Amino acid sequence: MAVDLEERMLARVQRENFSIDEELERVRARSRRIGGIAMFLGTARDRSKGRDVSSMSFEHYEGMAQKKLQEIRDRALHDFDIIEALVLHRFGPIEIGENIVLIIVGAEHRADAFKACKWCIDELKQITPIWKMETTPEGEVWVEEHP
Amino acid sequence: MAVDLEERMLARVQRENFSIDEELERVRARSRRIGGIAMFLGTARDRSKGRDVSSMSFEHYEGMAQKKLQEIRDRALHDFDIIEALVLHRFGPIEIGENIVLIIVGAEHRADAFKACKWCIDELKQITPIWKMETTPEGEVWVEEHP
Amino acid sequence: MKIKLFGVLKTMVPGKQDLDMPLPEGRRVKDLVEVLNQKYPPVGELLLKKKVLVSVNQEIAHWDTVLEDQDEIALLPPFAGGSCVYKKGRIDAYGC
Amino acid sequence: MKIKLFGVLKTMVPGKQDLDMPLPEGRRVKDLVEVLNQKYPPVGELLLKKKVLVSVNQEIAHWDTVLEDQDEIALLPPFAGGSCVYKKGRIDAYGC
Repeated sequence: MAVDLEERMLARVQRENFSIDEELERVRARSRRIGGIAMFLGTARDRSKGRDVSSMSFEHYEGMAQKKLQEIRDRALHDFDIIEALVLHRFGPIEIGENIVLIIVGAEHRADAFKACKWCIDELKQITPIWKMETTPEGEVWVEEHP
Repeated sequence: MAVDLEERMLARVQRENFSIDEELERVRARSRRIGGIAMFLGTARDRSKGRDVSSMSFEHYEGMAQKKLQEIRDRALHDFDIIEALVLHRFGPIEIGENIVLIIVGAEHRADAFKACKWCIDELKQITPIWKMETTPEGEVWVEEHP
Repeated sequence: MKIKLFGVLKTMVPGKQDLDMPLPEGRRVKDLVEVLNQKYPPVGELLLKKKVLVSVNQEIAHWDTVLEDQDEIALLPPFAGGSCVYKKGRIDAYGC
Repeated sequence: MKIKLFGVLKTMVPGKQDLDMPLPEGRRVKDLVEVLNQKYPPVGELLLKKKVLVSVNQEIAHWDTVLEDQDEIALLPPFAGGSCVYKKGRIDAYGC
């Protein structure tokens, strides 16, 4: 199945930080019928399971990670009454406060946008092969979030 | 009750368009403990109740509108397990595709952020004295959205 | 007293601007509504049908809210968001 | 065949890098797990406890999935997000 370049930008991993305004523009550019956009942005917290965290790093399974993000976008577009969706996760070292993951869902009406956005991030956390290493006072630890 | 300048920026109306990245920065700057940020952005659709819409304009009740937005932010901060919230609505003429309203909610965990964000926009639509005039092929009409 | 008009209401009065009138006898919201209904029947009809609410000092008022000369009065047609105040009776406006 | 390791797993094998080994006799995932359990007991234990899953060609595999020489194999510890595959049994990995 051929996936064009713009579609590939709508479900991707990348090392660099991203601008929410720029990512939003990709979604909005797809239709003037969009009236409600729900977004989720995951950021790097300075505490995790009661420990201080000074920095973190994400490792991903190249290929499978992208495939899972694409699957999530495809299923969201199919299962919800929405117009466009974007799913983006960073990898590599990330400083406290920085962006980690972004979901953007555009729909005609807000209820659908919210439902799909929440589903995307829940699904992403469950099925995407990405691992997090936190640097804490006790050293580097590979951690799993509370689901 | 004195409200400092930064707090006033977190619940406001304005004529100008806004950057989501800049508004996000106001919320993130308040705490490094934020791990999940849910956002809602309302944009101007080119269709409404089966009619084409070529542009729109919002009128607000100066003073009462700001008061209601401040109330919404205060109640969200009080009633949900969140860290910060921003509530922003534009007034004046707005072109199709442009931003109208923005809610940003930062929390430690995403479920709380989503709940509060959805509550804020639902509440805003219900209690904020703002009116919308759409320009359609049949002329200018004051409209009320589906709730 | 000044009465602010918003949205569609401004198109419904001569001059298309805010109203200025003396404090009505009885000094309650219901007395103001009666005066408005006599002078501007289309506006009065919306008020009586509760399609338009009265706010006093930036809070939704009731039929029996007492008015003072310095109060900030406004007539509020349904908000852009599809206001529950009209649809769900959440705010007990006019005892409804 | 190459076996990719992720997250904490790389710290659990000598050389801290991906593994390379012949296709196991029997050619099924369970045969691979048995070989891994002999050569790298800490990794084997996580596999047997289903804390670590095996993927074949980028899909989660089952005990009985048949392996080919050209398959892309990976061992996947729990994902950062708190993967349901381990917690809610949503993916029927290893027949669990």
